[in-house]
Amino acid sequence: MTPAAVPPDRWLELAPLQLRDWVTGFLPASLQWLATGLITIVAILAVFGLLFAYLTLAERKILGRIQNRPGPNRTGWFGLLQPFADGVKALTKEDVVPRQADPVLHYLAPVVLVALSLLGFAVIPFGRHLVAVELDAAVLYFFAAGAATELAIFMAGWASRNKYALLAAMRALAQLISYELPLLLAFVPVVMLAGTLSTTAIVAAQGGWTLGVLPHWFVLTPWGFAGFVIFMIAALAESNRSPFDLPEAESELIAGHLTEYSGFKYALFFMAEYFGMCALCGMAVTLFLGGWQAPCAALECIPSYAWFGAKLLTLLLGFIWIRATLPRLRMDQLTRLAWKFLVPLALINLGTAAFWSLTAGWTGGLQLVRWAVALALVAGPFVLLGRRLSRGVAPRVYRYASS
Amino acid sequence: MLGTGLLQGLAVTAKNLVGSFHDPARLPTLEYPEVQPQLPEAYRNFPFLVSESAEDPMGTLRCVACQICEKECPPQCIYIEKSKDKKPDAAGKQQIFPAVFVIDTSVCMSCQICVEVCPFESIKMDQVFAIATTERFGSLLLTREQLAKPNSYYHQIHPTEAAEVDRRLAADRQAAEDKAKAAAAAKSAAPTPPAKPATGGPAA
Amino acid sequence: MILALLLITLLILASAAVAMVLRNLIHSALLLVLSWCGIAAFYLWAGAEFVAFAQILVYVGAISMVVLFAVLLTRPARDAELSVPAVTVLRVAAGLMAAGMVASILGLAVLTTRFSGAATRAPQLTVKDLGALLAGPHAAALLVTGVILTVALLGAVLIAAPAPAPRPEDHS
Amino acid sequence: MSAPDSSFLAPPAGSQVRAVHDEFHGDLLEVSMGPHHPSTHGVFRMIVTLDGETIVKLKPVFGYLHRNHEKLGENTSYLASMPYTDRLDYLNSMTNNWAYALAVERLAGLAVPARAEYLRVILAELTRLLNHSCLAGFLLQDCGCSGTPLMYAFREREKILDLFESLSGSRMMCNFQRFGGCRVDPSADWLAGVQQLTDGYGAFLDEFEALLTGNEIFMARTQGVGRLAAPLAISAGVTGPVLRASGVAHDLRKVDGYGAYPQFDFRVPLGDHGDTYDRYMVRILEMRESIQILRQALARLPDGPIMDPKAKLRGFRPKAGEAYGRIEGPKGEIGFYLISDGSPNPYRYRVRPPSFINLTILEDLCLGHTVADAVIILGSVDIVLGEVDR
Amino acid sequence: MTPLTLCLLLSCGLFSVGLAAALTRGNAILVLLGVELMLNAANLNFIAFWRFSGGPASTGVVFVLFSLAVAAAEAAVGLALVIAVYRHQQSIRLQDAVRLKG
Repeated sequence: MTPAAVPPDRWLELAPLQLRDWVTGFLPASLQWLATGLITIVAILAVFGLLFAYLTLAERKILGRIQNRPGPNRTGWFGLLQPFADGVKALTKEDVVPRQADPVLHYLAPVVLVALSLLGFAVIPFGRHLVAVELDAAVLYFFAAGAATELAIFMAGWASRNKYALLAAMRALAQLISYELPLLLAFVPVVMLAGTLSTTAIVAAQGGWTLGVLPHWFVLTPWGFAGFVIFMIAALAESNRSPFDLPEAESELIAGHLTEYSGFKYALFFMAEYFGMCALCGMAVTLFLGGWQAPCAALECIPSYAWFGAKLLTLLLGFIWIRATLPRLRMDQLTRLAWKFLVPLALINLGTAAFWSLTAGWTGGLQLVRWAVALALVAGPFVLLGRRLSRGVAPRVYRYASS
Repeated sequence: MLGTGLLQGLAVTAKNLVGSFHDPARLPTLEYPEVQPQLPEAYRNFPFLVSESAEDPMGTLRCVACQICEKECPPQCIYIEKSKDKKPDAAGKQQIFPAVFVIDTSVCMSCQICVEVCPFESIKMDQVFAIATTERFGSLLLTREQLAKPNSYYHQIHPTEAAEVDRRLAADRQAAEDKAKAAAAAKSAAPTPPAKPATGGPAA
Repeated sequence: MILALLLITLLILASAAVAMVLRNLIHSALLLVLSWCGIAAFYLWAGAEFVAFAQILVYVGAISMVVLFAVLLTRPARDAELSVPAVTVLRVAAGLMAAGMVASILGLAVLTTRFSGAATRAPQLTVKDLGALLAGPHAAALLVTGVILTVALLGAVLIAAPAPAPRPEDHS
Repeated sequence: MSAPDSSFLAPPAGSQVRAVHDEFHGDLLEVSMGPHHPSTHGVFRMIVTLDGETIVKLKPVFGYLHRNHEKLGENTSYLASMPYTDRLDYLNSMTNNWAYALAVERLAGLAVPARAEYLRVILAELTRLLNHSCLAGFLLQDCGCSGTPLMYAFREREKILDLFESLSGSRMMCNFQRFGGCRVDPSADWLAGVQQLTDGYGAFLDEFEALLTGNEIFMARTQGVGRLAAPLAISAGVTGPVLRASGVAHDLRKVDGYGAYPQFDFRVPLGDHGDTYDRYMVRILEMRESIQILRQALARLPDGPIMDPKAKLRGFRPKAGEAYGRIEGPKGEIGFYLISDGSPNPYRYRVRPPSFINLTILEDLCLGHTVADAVIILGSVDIVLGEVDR
Repeated sequence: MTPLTLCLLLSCGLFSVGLAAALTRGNAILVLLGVELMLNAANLNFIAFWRFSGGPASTGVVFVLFSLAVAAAEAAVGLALVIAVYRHQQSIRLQDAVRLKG
C-alpha cells in the first residue's frame, strides 16, 4: 500500500491515501504502522457496513419495483433511513435462545460468520493503490477465508436444535462443498493466464486497451466469459442467494438455519450474507472485469476506486435482479448442476484457456481461427452439457377434451 | 437451449422494473393514509340505523323493532328490545320503537342480510372502515345512539340506492294514504293500521 | 516470535486434546477445526503462506465438512446427544499408556538431539517458485497425487452410495 | 388419512419408498410441518417422516380451522347460510354462492332468469381467473420466486376484486347470489369494466407465462413431480383441474351443462402426465378458455329481470325434499346437499368441498419426493383451509 | 530451547494426542480424526525443518502439499467407509464392526 512508484496520478486517485497519511502523521513513527492498519480496517468496515445497509434498502426497493410496489418509503426521505430503523429494531428485539439449543455454538455462529466474511476484503484491490494486504497467494487466501464460512452456517443450524435448522445445516454443507469446486476451477484459468495468484498483479495484467476503447479484461475473451459466468453462478450458490437459497428456503424450511435466531444475531447473519456477497462480487470484478481499470482510455480520469465501485454495484444489482426472478432449485438439482454441469464446463474451460495461452502469438487470419476455436470450445460443451442436464424437461403441448 | 427461459424471465422482470417508473398500471399501490381509497357506492361495512332527521335521531328512527333482522342475522349479532309504549315516528304515526338496539361489530360479518330483510328500509350498510379501537368489548358494541345516522348521510354514501329507497317509501306512503283515504271513505272512522310495504322487496 | 509460537502451540494442543476427549462428536469436530486453524497459523508463523492457505482450504473447507456430514449421517438411533459410548477402562489405559510412551520417546529424542544450522530468517519461497518446483522436479509426484485423489474420490462415492436396489428386510 | 391401502391404488410413480421400521427409527427424521409453516396455505399440518430429505411417510392433520359450518347451516335459515358459504373457500365466494343457490333452487323449484344465469357465468369465470391466478402465484412462491409472480397475480386479482366490490359491496365475501337469481343488476359501467378486464387479461397471462412457464428451473422443479395417475385420481374422487391434469376429461360445465354454459363455446384442456407442471399448465390454459367464455357472455348478455318473481326472501320455507347442487368451481366440484323438512332451516346441510377431497391424495403424491417437492405439490393441489376444515 | 525444538515438541505432542485418540476412542469417526491429527503432526515437522534448516531446498513445503492431498483422500475414503459401515450395522462403534460381510 505504498504510493512509491506513482505514475502521473491525479489528486483524487491518491486522496484516500493522503488522508490516511495525514492522520497517521500526528502519531509517533513507531505507532504509525499500527494506526495505518487500524485505519484501513475501519475504512473497510465503514464503507462496506454502509454498503450493506444501503444494499438491503436497494434490494427491498428494487424487489418492490419489480413486483410493482414502491418498497420501503416511510422512514426518511424515500426510505433512506430504513436501514438504520431496521438496525435499531434488530438491536432492541428480544434475543430468544431455545432452551434445547447449544448455547455456545448458537452464540458463536453469527459472530464467526461475520468475522470470516470480512476476511476476504483484505486482499481485494479496491483501487490503484487501495489494497489492504498485498499477498503473494492472495486469491488462495480469499478462498481459504471463504471456505470457513460454511462451518459457521453449520454451527447455526446444528446448535439451534431445530429440525428445520438441522435440515438447513445439511443442505448448507452439501451446497457449499459442491460449489466450492466450480468456484475454484473457474478462476484457475485467470491464474494461469495472468501467471500469478496476487490480486494486484491480476488486475495489472488486465490493463491497457486496444485502440483505446476495448479493455483487455478477461471477461472479454471466450474463456474469460465462460469462467465469469461459472464463477458468478457458483458465487450465487456460495453466498446462499436465490435461486440457490436452499439453506434458508423460506417456503420449505421456514428460515432454515436462521429459524431459531432473532434480534441482532439475525441481523448479523444478514450482514454476513451481504458481506460475503460483496466480497465474492469484488473478487469477480478483480478476476474478470479488470478490477479498478477504466473501460476505456478516455475515462481514466475518473478515480480507479469509482470504477471498482461501479462494477461491484452492477454485479450486486444483477444478484438482486436474479433473486426477483428465479425460482429455487431442489437439493438434488443443485448438486447435479454443480457436479454434472459447472465442474465439467470449468474443466473444459481450463483447456480453452490453455489453448488461448498457447496461441497468444497468432496474428492476422490466425487470430480469427483462434477466436473461432475458443468460442467453439466454450459454446459446444455448454450446448451439449446443457442438453444433457435439461433432458426430460421441456415445455409441453396440451390437448383438449374432444367433446 | 438451456438458459433461454431464464433470460426470458429476467426480461419480464426488467420490463416491470422500468415500467414501475413510468406506467401507473405497473405501480398500482395506493399510499393509504395520504391517499384515501375511492370506495364504490356498493361498498358495505357495518350496519347503521336510518333516522329521518339529523336533529332528533332517536325520535325519528325508521326502525319499528320488528326483530326480523335479529332473527335473520347469520352470526346473531343484533339484539333488540321492543319499547313498551308507542311513540310518534317521523310521519307522526304511533309506532313501537326499539328501546334497545345493539349490534356487536366484533361478531358482525358485514353480510347485509339485515338490510335485505328489513321491510322498513331502516337498517343500511355504513362505509366507515377506519374503526379500530383500543379495547375489545365496549367500543365494539354499538348502541342505538351510535348506530343512528340521518337519511341525508345515507344519501351521501349510497346516492343511487338511497334515492330509490326514498322513491319506494314515498310510493308506499302514498299507497297507504290512498288506501287509508279509501278506507276512511268506506268506513268513516277507523284507526290507520301501520304502514306495510306493498312489494316487500329488498333494498336493491 | 517465541511468544506467538507458544500461543499457537497452546491453541493446537489444547483444542486437539479437548476435542479427542469430548463426548459430543460435533463439538469434537468443531474444536478440531480450531486445531487445524492453529496449524495453519503455525505455517503462517513459519512463513509458508501458501501451505497455510492450502491447509485451511483443505482441512477447514473440505475435510471438516465431510466429517460433519459423516457425523450427521451416522446419528445413533434416538439419540440427540450424539454421545460416544463408553469403552472399557483397560482399553483406555492401554491406549493412553502407548500414546504416552510414544510421546516420551519422541520428546526425549527431540530434546536430546542437537540440530545444526538453525536459521533465524525464514527462507523465501514465492508461489512462482513453488509452482516451478511442482511442475518441474516434482511433476511425477504431482501426477500421481492427482490420480490418487481422483481414485479416492470415485472410491468414496462408490463406497458411500447406497445400494441401487432397495435393501432386503433383514437388517439387524 | 395415513398410508392408503395400496391394493387397488396405483403406487406413486418413480418413488422408491423404504419401509419404515420402528427399530430403525433413528435414521428417519419426523418433521411436523405446520400448523404454522409458511407454505401450508393456512393452518394445515403435515407430519412428514424423512429419510434424508426424502419423504417416506406423510400424515396430513387438519381441523385447525373447523368452525362447524355444516351444523351452523342446519341451525340457521337457508338465506343465512349464504354468507357462510363465502367463507368456505374464501377466494371463490361467487362460485360457492352459486353452488349453494343452485342446491336451494333445486330444492324449492325456483327458475333463474336468463340474465341472472349469464351474470352467474360471468362471475364464476371471473372467480376462476382470480383463483387460478392466485394459485399460480402461490405455487411459484412455494417454488421460491421471492414473491414476484405472486405480486403480479395479485395485481390482476385486485382488478377482479375491485369489480366484485363495486358490484356486491365486498371484495371477498361477496354474498351475491340469491335463490332464484342475483342480488344486484350490474350497471353498464360495471359490464364495461369486465369487458376491459377480459381484454387485458390475455396480455397478463402472456407476461406471466413469459416470466416462468418456460423457465428451466421451474420446469425441472415441477415436471415429473407429484404424479397423479388417472385411476387413483378417479378412485379418490379428485375433481377439477387436478383431475384434468391427469388426463380425465371431466368438467361439470360440460358434463352437467348447468347454468348458461351449454350456450358457450369453450374447450377443456387436459394434461398427459398428471404432474405438478401439468396441474399448473392446465390452470393457465383454463384461464385462457375463461377469457373466451367471458367474451361470449358479455357479448350475448340478455336483458331482463335478475330474480325469479316467485322467490321469497323472508319466510323462505322450501317444501320437504332433498337436493344436490354442484358446479365446477375453480378448485373442482363444489356441491351442496340439502334435505328440507319444510321448516325455515335445512334438516341436513352438507358440503362437498373440492379442497378437502383433493387433499386426500397428498401422501400418495408426496411419497418418494423431497420436502421441497411436498411444498409445491401441496401448492399445486390448490387447497384453501377454510374449505378443508369447514 | 530453540524454536525448532519447540516446534518438534509441538508436533510430538500433537502426534501423541492423535495416537491416544485413535487407540482409546471407539467411535470410527474420532479414530479417523486421530489419524488426521497424526498426519498433521508430521506436516508440522516438515515445515519446521524447512523453516529452520536454512538450506535452499523447498522439498519440505512441497511434501506438505502432497501430504495435504493425501490427507484429503484419506478423509474422503475413510468417512465413506464409516458411512458404509453404519449402513450395515447401524452403529459406528468400531467394536461393533466385527463382521466382514454385510
